[in-house]
Amino acid sequence: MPQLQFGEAIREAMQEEMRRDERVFLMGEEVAEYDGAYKVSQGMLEEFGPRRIIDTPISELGFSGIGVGAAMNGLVPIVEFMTFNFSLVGVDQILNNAAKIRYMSGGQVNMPIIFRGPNAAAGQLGATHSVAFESFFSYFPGLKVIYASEPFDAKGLLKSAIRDGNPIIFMESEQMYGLKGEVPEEEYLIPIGKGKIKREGDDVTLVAHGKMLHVAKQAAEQLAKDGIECEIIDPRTIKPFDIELVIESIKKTNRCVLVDESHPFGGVASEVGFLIQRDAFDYLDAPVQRVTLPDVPAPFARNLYDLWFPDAKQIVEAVKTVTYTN
Amino acid sequence: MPQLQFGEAIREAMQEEMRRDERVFLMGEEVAEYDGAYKVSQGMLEEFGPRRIIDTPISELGFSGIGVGAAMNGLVPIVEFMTFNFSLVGVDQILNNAAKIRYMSGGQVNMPIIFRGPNAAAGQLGATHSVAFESFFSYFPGLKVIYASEPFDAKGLLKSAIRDGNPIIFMESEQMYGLKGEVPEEEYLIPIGKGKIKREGDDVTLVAHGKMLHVAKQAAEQLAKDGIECEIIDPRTIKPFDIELVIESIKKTNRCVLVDESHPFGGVASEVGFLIQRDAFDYLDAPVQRVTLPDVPAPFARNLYDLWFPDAKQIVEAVKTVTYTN
Amino acid sequence: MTKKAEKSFTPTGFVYKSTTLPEATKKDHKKLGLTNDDVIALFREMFLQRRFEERAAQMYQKGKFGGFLHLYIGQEAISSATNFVLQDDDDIITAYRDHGFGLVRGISAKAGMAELFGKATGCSNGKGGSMHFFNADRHFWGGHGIVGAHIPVGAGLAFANKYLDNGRISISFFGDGAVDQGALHEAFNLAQLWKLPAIFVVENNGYSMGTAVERHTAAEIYKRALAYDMKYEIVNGMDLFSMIEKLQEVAKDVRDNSIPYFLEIRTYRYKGHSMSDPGNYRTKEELDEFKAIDPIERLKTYMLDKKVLKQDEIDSIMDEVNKEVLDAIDFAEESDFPAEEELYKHIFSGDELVIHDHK
Amino acid sequence: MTKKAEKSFTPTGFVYKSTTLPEATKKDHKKLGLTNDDVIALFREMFLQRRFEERAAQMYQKGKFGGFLHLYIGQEAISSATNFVLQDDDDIITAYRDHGFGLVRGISAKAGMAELFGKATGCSNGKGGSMHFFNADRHFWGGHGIVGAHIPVGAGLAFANKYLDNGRISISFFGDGAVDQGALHEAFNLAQLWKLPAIFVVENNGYSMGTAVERHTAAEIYKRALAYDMKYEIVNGMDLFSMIEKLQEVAKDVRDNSIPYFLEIRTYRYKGHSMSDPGNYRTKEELDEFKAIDPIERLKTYMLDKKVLKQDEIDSIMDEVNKEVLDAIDFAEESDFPAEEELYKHIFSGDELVIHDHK
Ligand SMILES: Cc1ncc(C[n+]2csc(CCOP(=O)(O)OP(=O)(O)O)c2C)c(N)n1
Ligand SMILES: Cc1ncc(C[n+]2csc(CCOP(=O)(O)OP(=O)(O)O)c2C)c(N)n1
Ligand SMILES: [Mg+2]
Ligand SMILES: [Mg+2]
Repeated sequence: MPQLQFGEAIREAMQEEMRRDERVFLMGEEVAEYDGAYKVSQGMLEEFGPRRIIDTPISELGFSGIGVGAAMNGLVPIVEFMTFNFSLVGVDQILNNAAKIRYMSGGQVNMPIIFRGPNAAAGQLGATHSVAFESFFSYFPGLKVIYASEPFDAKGLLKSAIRDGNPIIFMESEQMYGLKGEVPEEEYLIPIGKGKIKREGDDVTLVAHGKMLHVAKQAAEQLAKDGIECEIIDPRTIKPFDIELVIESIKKTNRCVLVDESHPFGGVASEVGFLIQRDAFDYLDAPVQRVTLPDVPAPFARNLYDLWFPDAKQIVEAVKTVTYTN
Repeated sequence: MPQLQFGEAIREAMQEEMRRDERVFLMGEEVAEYDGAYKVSQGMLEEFGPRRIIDTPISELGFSGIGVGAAMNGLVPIVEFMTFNFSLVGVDQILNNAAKIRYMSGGQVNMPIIFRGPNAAAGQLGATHSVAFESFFSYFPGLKVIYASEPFDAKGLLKSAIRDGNPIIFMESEQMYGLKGEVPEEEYLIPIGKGKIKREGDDVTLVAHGKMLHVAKQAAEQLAKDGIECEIIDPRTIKPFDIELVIESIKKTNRCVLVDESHPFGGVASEVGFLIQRDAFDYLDAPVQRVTLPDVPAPFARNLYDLWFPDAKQIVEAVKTVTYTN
Repeated sequence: MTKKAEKSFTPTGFVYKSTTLPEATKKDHKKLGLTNDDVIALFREMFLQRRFEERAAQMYQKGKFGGFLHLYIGQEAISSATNFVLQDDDDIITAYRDHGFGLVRGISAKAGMAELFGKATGCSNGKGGSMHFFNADRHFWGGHGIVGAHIPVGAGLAFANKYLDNGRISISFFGDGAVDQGALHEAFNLAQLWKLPAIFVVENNGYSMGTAVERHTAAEIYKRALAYDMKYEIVNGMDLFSMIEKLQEVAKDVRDNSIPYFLEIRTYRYKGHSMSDPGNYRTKEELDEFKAIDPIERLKTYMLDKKVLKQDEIDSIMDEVNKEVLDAIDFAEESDFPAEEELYKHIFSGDELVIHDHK
Repeated sequence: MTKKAEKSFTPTGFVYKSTTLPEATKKDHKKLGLTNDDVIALFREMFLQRRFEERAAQMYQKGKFGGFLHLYIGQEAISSATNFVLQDDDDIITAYRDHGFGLVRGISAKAGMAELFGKATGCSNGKGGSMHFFNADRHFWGGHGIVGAHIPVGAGLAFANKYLDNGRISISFFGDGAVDQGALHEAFNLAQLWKLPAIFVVENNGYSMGTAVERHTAAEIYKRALAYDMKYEIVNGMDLFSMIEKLQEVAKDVRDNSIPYFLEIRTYRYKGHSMSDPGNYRTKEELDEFKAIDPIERLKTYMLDKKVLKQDEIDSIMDEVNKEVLDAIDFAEESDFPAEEELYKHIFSGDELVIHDHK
C-alpha cells in the first residue's frame, strides 16, 4: 500500500470530494496562493481555481459566518482555521449558528460544513497558540468532533465528514502533518463515531486520540518490556464517542488510563472517565486515571514546555498506579 | 437579619466595593440609564455618575477588551454581560487575554477584572440564549469561576472577587434575581474556593450549584419522606473546586449524585465525577450518577423545555439508582 | 439634547430625537410600476403584520405563551417593500424582530401564531419561538437572536448565489445596535472584497434596547460604508413607496453588477424593545411624531386620495385580516405541542440520533 | 497587476506593488526640535533593533531556540519615532512583531535575547518568548499573538488614562492583516464614542503573511477612520523624521483633546513573515525598491550630509552595538532556564497556587 503523510491524506480527501461534488469548496487564510500555511492545500488552487480555493483575510468571524450562510444556501464549505486557537474570535458562528440553526428552524435548514485545522500544542508557540479544543466543541450539542491520529483514519474520516451533511469539527495537528502511514489507493470511508483498537493487550486499557495516540504507543512499548500489555483504543471521533468499545476493553483489562492533551477541567478524559465509572463500575479493579496537561497555560521556555506536555513517562506511571505495580 | 433579593445582594456588593475603591467601575449594556436589563444596577448611575457606571454599545468584544486594558493599567472593571451567551462574541478577550497575559508576561501584568451576568437557561428563551458556561470557562487555566445560588453567598463572594486582583467569571441567574435570603448588615467576605454544606444527611451526597441547588433541595425534601437523607453540598465556586468537602461527605454517605444545569459532555458533573471515582473509589457503594441537561439545544416549546430542564424527579431517580432503592 | 459630561464616557441624559427621516418620494404608485392591485395587496400585508402582532401581544399578556416577544410594529413598510421588490427566490435573513419578514415570506398567520405558542404546527415546529421564524422553502432564513451574528450569514447566502451563478441576491436586515458588532465589519470587508451580491440593511429605529443611537454608535451609521468604498443610501422606512423606489434601484444594481450595498433605513418601533420594556427612555413627543407618519395610516390615506379603494373596502379588508388573525389564534390554541421525541430531532440531518448520553 | 477572475472571490495573481509611500517630510531635525544627540541616539537605537534581530535570526537558524520568530527589520523608524515623541509613561502595545518596541521601551538586548532563548533572565522570565515581550514598568504592554485582539486592549489602556485623568495617552500598533478583524471596528467605535485618548496605528507593510494588502482588505485602510468620523493621517514609515513630525502633531492633539486618532503608516518588512516563510509572494523588484529607502541607511546618509557624525564615528557606534548584541547572546546562552516551579507561577497574583488537579 502507498505511504502518505498525514497532510497529504487530508489533501487527498479534499481533492477527491471536490472532484466528486462541485458544491464543495475550501476557504481559509493562505490556503490558495501560499498553498496553505502548512502546505496541506498544496496544488489545490492550480487544480480547482480561485472560485473553489479561496484565500481569506484574517476574519475568522466573517468567513466562518459566510461558510454558515453558504452551507444553508446549498454549498458544502470546508473552512480551514490556521489553527483552532484562532477560531475563538469567530467561535460564536460555530457554537450559536452552525450548531443550532437546524434545530431552531425545526429541521428546515441544512448545515453541511466542515471546520478544520490544527489543534492543541505544537511546540513552543506560547499560551495563546497551544490550546486543545476538542472537549470545548463537544460540550455543545449540534456538532460532531473528529480528531484523527493517523493518515488512514484522517482520510477516511474527512471524506465521511464532507458527505455527512452536518457541522463537523475536524482536528489535525501541525506536528503530525509529516507523519507517514499506509493509505489504500482505492476509495474508502470510515464511519464517524467508531473507535479502533490500535494495540491489543490484556492488562490495562489506554484511551488516546490525536497526538497522544503516539505517546501512548511509546508508553505501551516500554510497559511491554515490564510484562504489562496495554490495549490502546483510539476513539478517532470525540463526538459521538465510542464508549462501548472502551467499556468492552475494560471488561477484559479491568483497568484504564485516559490520555488527553487537553487541560484537565472538563476535558475529554474527565467525560470518558465519568462514563467508565458509571458503566463499568463493577469491572474496575482500580480507579480510572488520567494523563493530561496541567491546569497551566502553555509556557514558552523549552524546559517548562517539556514539563508541561504529557509524555510517555507519565503514562507509564499512571499505568503503574492502576496496576498497583508502583 | 434583613432579607435581600439575589439581585440586591449583587448590587450591594458592587456599591460597597465602589465606595471603598475608586478604581472599581461597572460597564455593560443598559447598566446605567436603563438601570440594568434585570435592574441589578438600579440607582447606581445616580450614586456613582456616568464616569463609573457606563452604558456600552452591543460590543462584547470591544468592551471586554477595553476592560482588559483598563485592568492592566490600574483599574478594576466589572464587566456585565446581559447574559453569558453574549460573551461568546467577545470570548477571545477572556480566554486569550484576561486569562493569559499575566502568565505570558512572567507576572508583570495584573489583571483584576470581573466578568459577570446571568448564566444558563432561564425559561423559553431558545437555543442561543440558554447555555451554561461554567465548565467552558473552568477549562481554561487563568480564570476563577464563581456561581452562587443564594443572596448571602453571592454578596460575600462578589466582594471577594472584586478584591481578588485576578480575572473572575461571576455567574448569576436571571431567574434567581428575585430570590430572597438573609444577608447580614455588617460587611463580610466569603473565601473563593470554599464550598458549603447546605443540608446535612447520611445517605447520599448531592452536589449542586446555581439554580440546581434549589432543585436539589426540593428533591431532598421528597426523598426525606421516603427516609432517604441527602447531604447537599453547594460548591459555590466552580474553579477552584472544593473537592475535599465533597470527598469528606462521600466518605460518610458512600453515594453521590451530581446535579448540573450544563450539557453533559465535559460539564462540571463529569469533572467532579471523575475526581470522586479517583479519590474516593474505595468509599463508593455505587457509581456516581449525574443529572444534567440532555445533549440537545434548548427547545422553545413549553413542554419540550420542561422535559429538557433537569427537575427534582430526575434527581430522585438518580438517588434511587445510587441507593439501589428502585 | 444630550448633556455631555467631559470626564465621562457614554454621553448621558435625555436624547430628544433619535432619528431623522429623509424626505419621502414624490412618485406615485404608477410611476413606480405598481398596479392598484399591488397597492391593495401591500396594504393588506402590512396590516396583517400589524394586527398579527397586536394580537400576539394580547396573547402574551394573557400568559398564552412565554419567552421573548419583540414587536415590529411601525416598521412594516420595510418588510413589505422588500418582499414586493425582490424575486421570490432571493434570500432574506433578519434578527429576532422577525414576524414581519416571516409573514411576507409565506408564513401564514396560523403557522406564525402557532410558533409563538410553541406548537408543533408552528413555522419552526415550535422549536424556535418568536425569535426564530423560518421558511426555508421560500428563502426566508430566519430569525436570529445573537445581535449582529447573522450579518456574515447573510453575506454567505450571497456567496452561495455568486458561487452557483444563479442570478439571486441576498438581503440582510439588522438593527442599529448590531452596527457596533465586529461581525458587521468583517462581513462588509469580505462582501466588498469578494463582490458579493448582498444588500445589507440597518433598520435604524433610533434605539438599541434603551440606548438611543447617538449614545451607542459613533458618527452617522451610513458612513460605515465609506470604510470599504461600498455603495450606500439612506431611506425613509416609514414610507412604503420610498422603500420600494430605493430597493428597486439597489436590487438591480446589486444583481446586475454583483456588488454589495448598504442601506440605512430610518424607521421607528412604536412598542418597547420587548414585552418587558416600558420604553421610558424616550419622549411622548417623539413617539407621537412618528405615529403621525405611520406607514399603514399613510397608505390608507393615499389609497383614499388616489381612489384606489373606498373607506368601506378598506374596512372590509381590515375585518378580513382581523378574522384571519383570530382564526390563527384559535388554530394555535388548538394545535398540539410537539411530541416528546421532537426534543431529540433535527439536531442533525439523517435518521441517526447522535446525542451524547447525559445520565 | 492583479488579474481578477470575475466569477471568483479573492483577487488572485501577482500583485506588483503592495504599498505606496507618501512623500517624506522636507524638514530637518532642527526644525523638528531634535538635537544632534537626539539624532545620534535614535540612529543607535534603530541600529540596535536591526542588529539584534539579524543576530536573533542567526541563533534561530543554529537551533538555539524554538517557537516563532517574526522580524521587524525595515520597520524600525516607527518604534524609535514613537518612543522619542511619546512621554515615558504613555502606554504602548503591539502585536507579535514586538522586539523593536521592546528594545526602545527599556528591554535590554540581554533581556530580549534571553527571552528568545526562553531563559529565566528574559524580559518575560522566559515564559512569553518572541511574541510576548513585556516591560510593564516602562508602560510597554506587550507583545500579543492573536491578530487584532490587542486593539481593544490598547483602547482600554487609554480608557484607564482618561478615567484616572492622568494626562497619559496610549498608542496601539497592529498589522494591515489585523484591520480585517472585528476587534478593530469595535475598538474604533468605542474609542470615538467615549473620546478615548488613543492613537491607533496600522503598520501597513503590504502583506498579511503571504497575502498582499489589496487581496485581503477592501478600500484603502485609512478610510476605516471615515466610518467613525475619526481623525486620520497617512505616514511614511520608512522615514524617521516623517514619523516624528506626524507623531508630534497627533500625540499633542490626542492628549490635549482626549480623542482617538488613526494613523496608517506605510512601511515594509524585508524578511519573511516568520522564519519559515521564503516570501515567494513578492517580487525582487519590490523588495529592492524598499531596501533603497531603508530608514537606517537613510539616516546614516543624512547624518553624514548634515555633518552630525563622521563615517568613523558611525562605524564605532555600529561596532559598539554589535558588541552589545554579541554580549547579549552570551548572556542568553549562559543564563539558566526557569526553575521548574516557575511553570506554576504567575497564573494568578498572590501566593496561593490555584490550579486544578490534573491527575
Ligand atoms: C451579542 C448580543 N448582545 C446582546 C444581546 C441582547 N440584546 C438583544 S436585542 C438588543 C438590542 C438590539 O437593538 P437593535 O440592534 O437596534 O435592534 P432593534 O431591537 O431595535 O430591532 C440587545 C442588547 C444579544 N441578543 N446579542
Ligand atoms: C486571529 C488570528 N488569526 C490568524 C493568526 C495567524 N497569523 C499570525 S500573523 C498573521 C498575519 C498578520 O499580518 P499583519 O497583521 O499584516 O502583520 P505583519 O505580520 O505584517 O506584521 C496571521 C494570519 C493569528 N495569530 N490570529
Ligand atoms: Mg434599534
Ligand atoms: Mg502586514
